[in-house]
Amino acid sequence: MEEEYEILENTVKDFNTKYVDNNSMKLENDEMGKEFVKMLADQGFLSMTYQPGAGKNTDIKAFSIVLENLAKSAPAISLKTLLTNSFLSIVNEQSILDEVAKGEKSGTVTFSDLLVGKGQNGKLLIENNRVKGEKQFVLGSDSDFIVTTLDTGELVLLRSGFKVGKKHKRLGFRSVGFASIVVDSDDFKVIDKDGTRMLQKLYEDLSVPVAAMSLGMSEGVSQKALDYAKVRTAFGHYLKDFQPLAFELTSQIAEMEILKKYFHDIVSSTVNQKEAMFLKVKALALAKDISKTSLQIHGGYGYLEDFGVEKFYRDSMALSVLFHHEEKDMEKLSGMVFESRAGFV
Amino acid sequence: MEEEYEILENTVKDFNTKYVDNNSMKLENDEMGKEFVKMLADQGFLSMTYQPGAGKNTDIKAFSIVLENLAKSAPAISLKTLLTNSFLSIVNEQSILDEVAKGEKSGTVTFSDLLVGKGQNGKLLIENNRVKGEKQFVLGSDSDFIVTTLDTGELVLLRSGFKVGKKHKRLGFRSVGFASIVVDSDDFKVIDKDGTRMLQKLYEDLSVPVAAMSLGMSEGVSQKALDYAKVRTAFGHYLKDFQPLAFELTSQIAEMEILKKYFHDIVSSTVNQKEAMFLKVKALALAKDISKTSLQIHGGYGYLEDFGVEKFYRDSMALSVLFHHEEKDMEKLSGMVFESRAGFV
Amino acid sequence: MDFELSDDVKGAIARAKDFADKYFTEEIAERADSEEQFPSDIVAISKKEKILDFSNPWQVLVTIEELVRRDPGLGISVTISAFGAEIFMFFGNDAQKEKYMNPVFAGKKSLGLGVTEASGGSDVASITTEAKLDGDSYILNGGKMFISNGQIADNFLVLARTSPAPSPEKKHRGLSVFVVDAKSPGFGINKLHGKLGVRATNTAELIFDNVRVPKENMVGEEGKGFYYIMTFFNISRIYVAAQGLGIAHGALDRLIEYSKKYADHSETGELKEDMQLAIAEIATRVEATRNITYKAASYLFKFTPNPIVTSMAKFYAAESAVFSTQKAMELMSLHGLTSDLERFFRDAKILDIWEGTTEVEKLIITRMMLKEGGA
Amino acid sequence: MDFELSDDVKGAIARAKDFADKYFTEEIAERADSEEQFPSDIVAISKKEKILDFSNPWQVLVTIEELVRRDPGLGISVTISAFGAEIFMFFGNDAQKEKYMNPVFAGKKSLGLGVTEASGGSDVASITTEAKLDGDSYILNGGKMFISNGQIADNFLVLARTSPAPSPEKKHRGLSVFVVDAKSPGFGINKLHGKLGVRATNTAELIFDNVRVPKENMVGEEGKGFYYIMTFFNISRIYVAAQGLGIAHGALDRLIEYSKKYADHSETGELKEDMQLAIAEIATRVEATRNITYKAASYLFKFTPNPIVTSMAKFYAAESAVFSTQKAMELMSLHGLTSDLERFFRDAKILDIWEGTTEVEKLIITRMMLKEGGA
Repeated sequence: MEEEYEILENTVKDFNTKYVDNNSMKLENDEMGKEFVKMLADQGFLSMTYQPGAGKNTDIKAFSIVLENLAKSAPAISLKTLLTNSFLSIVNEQSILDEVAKGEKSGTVTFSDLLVGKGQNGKLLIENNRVKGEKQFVLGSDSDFIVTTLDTGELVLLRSGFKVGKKHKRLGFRSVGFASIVVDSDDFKVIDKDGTRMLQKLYEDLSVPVAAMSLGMSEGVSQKALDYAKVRTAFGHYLKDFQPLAFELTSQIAEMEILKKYFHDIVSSTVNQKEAMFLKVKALALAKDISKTSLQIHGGYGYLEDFGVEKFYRDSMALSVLFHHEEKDMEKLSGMVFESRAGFV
Repeated sequence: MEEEYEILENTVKDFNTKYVDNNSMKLENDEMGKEFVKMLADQGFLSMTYQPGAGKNTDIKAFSIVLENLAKSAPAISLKTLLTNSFLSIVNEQSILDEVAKGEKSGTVTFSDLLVGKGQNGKLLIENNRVKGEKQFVLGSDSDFIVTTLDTGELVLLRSGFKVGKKHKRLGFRSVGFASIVVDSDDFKVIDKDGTRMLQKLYEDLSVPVAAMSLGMSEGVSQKALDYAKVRTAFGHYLKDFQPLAFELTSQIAEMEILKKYFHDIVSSTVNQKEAMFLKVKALALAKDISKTSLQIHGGYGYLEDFGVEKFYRDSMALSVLFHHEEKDMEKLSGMVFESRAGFV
Repeated sequence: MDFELSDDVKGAIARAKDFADKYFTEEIAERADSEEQFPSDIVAISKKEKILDFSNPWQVLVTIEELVRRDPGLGISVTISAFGAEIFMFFGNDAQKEKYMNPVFAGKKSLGLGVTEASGGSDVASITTEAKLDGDSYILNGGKMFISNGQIADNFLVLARTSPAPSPEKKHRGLSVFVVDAKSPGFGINKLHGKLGVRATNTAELIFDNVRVPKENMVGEEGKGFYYIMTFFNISRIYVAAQGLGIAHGALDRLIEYSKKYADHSETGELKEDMQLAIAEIATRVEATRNITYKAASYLFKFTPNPIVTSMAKFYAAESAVFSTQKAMELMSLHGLTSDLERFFRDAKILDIWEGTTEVEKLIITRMMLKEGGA
Repeated sequence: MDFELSDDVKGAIARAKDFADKYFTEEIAERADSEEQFPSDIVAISKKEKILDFSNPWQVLVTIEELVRRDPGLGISVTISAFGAEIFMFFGNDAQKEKYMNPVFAGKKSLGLGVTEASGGSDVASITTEAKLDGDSYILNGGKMFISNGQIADNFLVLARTSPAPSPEKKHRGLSVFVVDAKSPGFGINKLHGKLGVRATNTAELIFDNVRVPKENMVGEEGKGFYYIMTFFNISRIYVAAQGLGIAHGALDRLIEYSKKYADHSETGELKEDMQLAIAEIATRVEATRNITYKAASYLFKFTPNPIVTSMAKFYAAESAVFSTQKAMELMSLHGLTSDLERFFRDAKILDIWEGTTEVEKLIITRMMLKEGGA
């Protein structure tokens, strides 16, 4: 890795050590709090896609390295970073951009329209110059600004005039809001008429960042398993000595190292969409598998939150649902592999 | 890929088109014949580890590209190339090296001592300056020269004085001899006293070449499946349109592309043993999986040799057994991952 | 709830074991496989010794399982001679039963079933072989592909189109089943060579070039052929499940034998745990496959077939066969590669394909479940 | 071979369904989960309504399955109140049965089992809790970890060392079982918080600080405790298998419901095939899990337990639960993430761990098989 990226990686690691690792249960299960978000912003993590004064300028490699390394310690913080940067990449109002980039306000983008069928997601329409209705499945529902699509297809920025409705279950990322929002707002702006396409593009661009998060989670949780297996004994042996545990973890770590290299190859040149989706699909699957193995290695303790393992089991599954649709994504990917429409029956 | 390697790749592809593809059933199931082996040698494929006049000089990347591309069309030819080059890399007798490199004679190395337990592999000893006994599981048993280990640990080159004994079943690579050899020879040379270690080193160095073969097989067989799925119909749709087939193949092709990139990364710098084993383990598993899927996509026709698919199913399994020992390799790899002895109970 | 086999059935298992001990030698199995030759001698003996007792379907089931467990190629060859006979049993008239089914059950004749065509296996309704009425007979034209007993059978049950499909969606109408004598003029046979596995079994392409079949050779009613074949598949799939069970169990036998003879032990003196886990996983697959196969059979043998459980048994058993042979091979290293497990590995894969591919079985399961509202 | 449940047992299923319909509302399940609170009210009602009929173990089995299928956390809470009671049944004396077992079976008291310690779950023989004879009583010192009903139970069956192990290889000797009253002086309880799943169930750490237990509270013979516990695990594992079956079936229910309400359809008007295949695969897993669980149960309930099949059932069911909930979640997208499936997914994973991890079950299977020479 080039020096600048190594420095960045070390910056994130230091941040984890200083501000996250000793407090991650609160930061992930309860709330991050304004102060913490401000710290994230001060590090520049929230503004990888837009820098106050410097404008928009995403270095996908830098962005991904930040997400990956935050996710090693606390996936929820990585997700917060992802959502904020997505918001900054799509919005164009200077004052809002500056506030959010500085961590003074928060913003999110909803992707649920791409994941569930029409009409399964609430109803949101412009009536008499007001956006009215309800939107389900808003990740980051506790944000000050929300970018979402209307039933008529426009992508809108809601500046105010909405409140949290029904809170959803929170399998993962519990400190990030996840609820429906109830909207009655005249304080909005249409970002794009063809909002679905724009959202789709943004979703596709997230393949590498989401993979980066997944890889970071895999690294974080597998390191815990490696460490635990070296000190914990059963039947007179260290856990690492038992073939079933050692082989399974080793095989998954092999997969992880291969994907990490692929990830670095991808971010080191122009991102190719097919490769990015290859990576995302495999990285999400790995994060789930390796979390499961790591939890199993921890036995009963893995099932308790104190050991910081079960969160990866929850978060990896949640991430996989929130940023990947098994059927739709595989349909698209099959189309690319077969070089013609495929896998739609 | 740099230009020289692209040229090499195209050379192999041309060779396949001209001499292999229209005759692969005979070349793989019956025998290659002296003439064909000579042609392989003329292309330089057999002497990637030793060139007459130029001596030993293995370009692992070039060697792997040759193996990969030969394996796409005919895995048996790739295996023949692998065995010959292994022989050339370990032997030091000029005249033999020259003959084998030119395809006039053939040579092989036996790895079975590393794969089965002591005493499960026949008995081979020096008595009164003669090597006597029998050795099981000799891949390339139809060779003129054989490098093998004795029960006392020496690695020896047998120049003559051996004959084929019991022929083994041939799941894959049917045109490559696989039998025991019966030895009574005074025409031999001890290459190394600590033969097992030398053999072990050679076996480890084969991780990348074996992975290259596996990847070539994956590419060859998946291309057949892609092509077939685009033209064959069932229930009024092309096979490619059905999700179960399309998604499974797509997912495996994703894995393949990721491994190919990893492979190219590895051969483009100094090979790291852990990475090489990561690659080998995953590439062998993929070759088996993707062959299975491709056969399934071909349905009943996949089960018939004429369609050139079932051979990949056999060869990928055979390769996996011949150059990989599930338990021993995973033990070693676990040791590297855990950075201490692991997975031995 | 009772998971015990009756003593009769246990007796059949013992007889099958004895028979395999005597006749399924490695030499014979190896030769049939490498030469791709149907083991006529052994099949003849099996018929003489009445190894298959058709009066008790449970005995047939466990005999298939047990013989296949010893060698899939020989086991299937011995137990497939009556393939298709149930179509006579359920849909044939007395004369047909007398003439075609009884000699098969008596071990005097062999039967074949011609459904699949070159254009596709799973899509049965799309077959194009035609039967046209001409006076007192039908004239058959077309061909069949991948037909077991193709060169062996005396008679074939053949699915052919007797009237055009009323619409593309109703292709399954207008198909009928005929008994065709293999010696009929115009009836051609091409043996298929170069199979991956089950090479002892005989597989051929059938060609009908104006084959004249007497009207009375139609089985059941005109136009109901598709239904008859689907009904039969709900029987034959259970026997295929038994094949899968036999192969999976055979792989387990061999892995356990290997583990006793050759496998590494850890410092604790026990088998290494990777090997122990593999044995447990395969054994569990075998156990689960046995239960689901027997459950599907118990429905069928009480004349209340359950197509959902049948398709589950068929695909699960096929997957078990492939999984178990592969896993065993990976662990037995060169000992597996050079022993009869090599054959099991090649043989297993056909189960994923014949009598409905694994994908088709799964679709059947879901479609039936959603229709019926539960498994 | 008979795969049918008796009418009695079918009646128990119906009763369990009714009970769950009435009391396992999403609101209650959600609250118990999020607040990590044992549902005392519902458990009390279930006892009053005698939802568990201990006179028929089949009924107990299917009741567990059915209730867990509706909600794992509530279902397990309701059905775990007699956890350990079989130890009295098989090894206790009449006085102990009268005093400790009957009130539990009558729904008046709850029981807990203290085996696992902080130093390790699977390695039972290595426990370090000690019981020292002191006059007419034993003095217990040590602690137990991950104890179900930890805060709820009136009495605990506790495994403790009564004499030193004769050698490191014979650690399983010298262990004994005691009934310990939860109100004994020196008996401490720490509730465990922050479980991934089954948060409605109560789990605690037990601490014995010079807890005095009357001599007559020893169950069975001194030094045979390890054997008693292993015997019990061969019972309890079957009930855990039923939990796994319930969870897997619950996930299937939810996926089918989703497929009807929300899922995409292809141009042919059918569910997309990826979804159809997933349903078939989960349904087959459920079917296979049910058969193997019932088979293990049928051995046990005839008093001929088969530890091999029992361990197969336990690990296979656990894997089914994890597999099915994960697969369903992946396919149900945001609808899965925000519905009760989210709880099922978290709940499932404990089954891979408690009553013997999946790895330990597999080792048991192979070791028993190699000892006995076959499954």
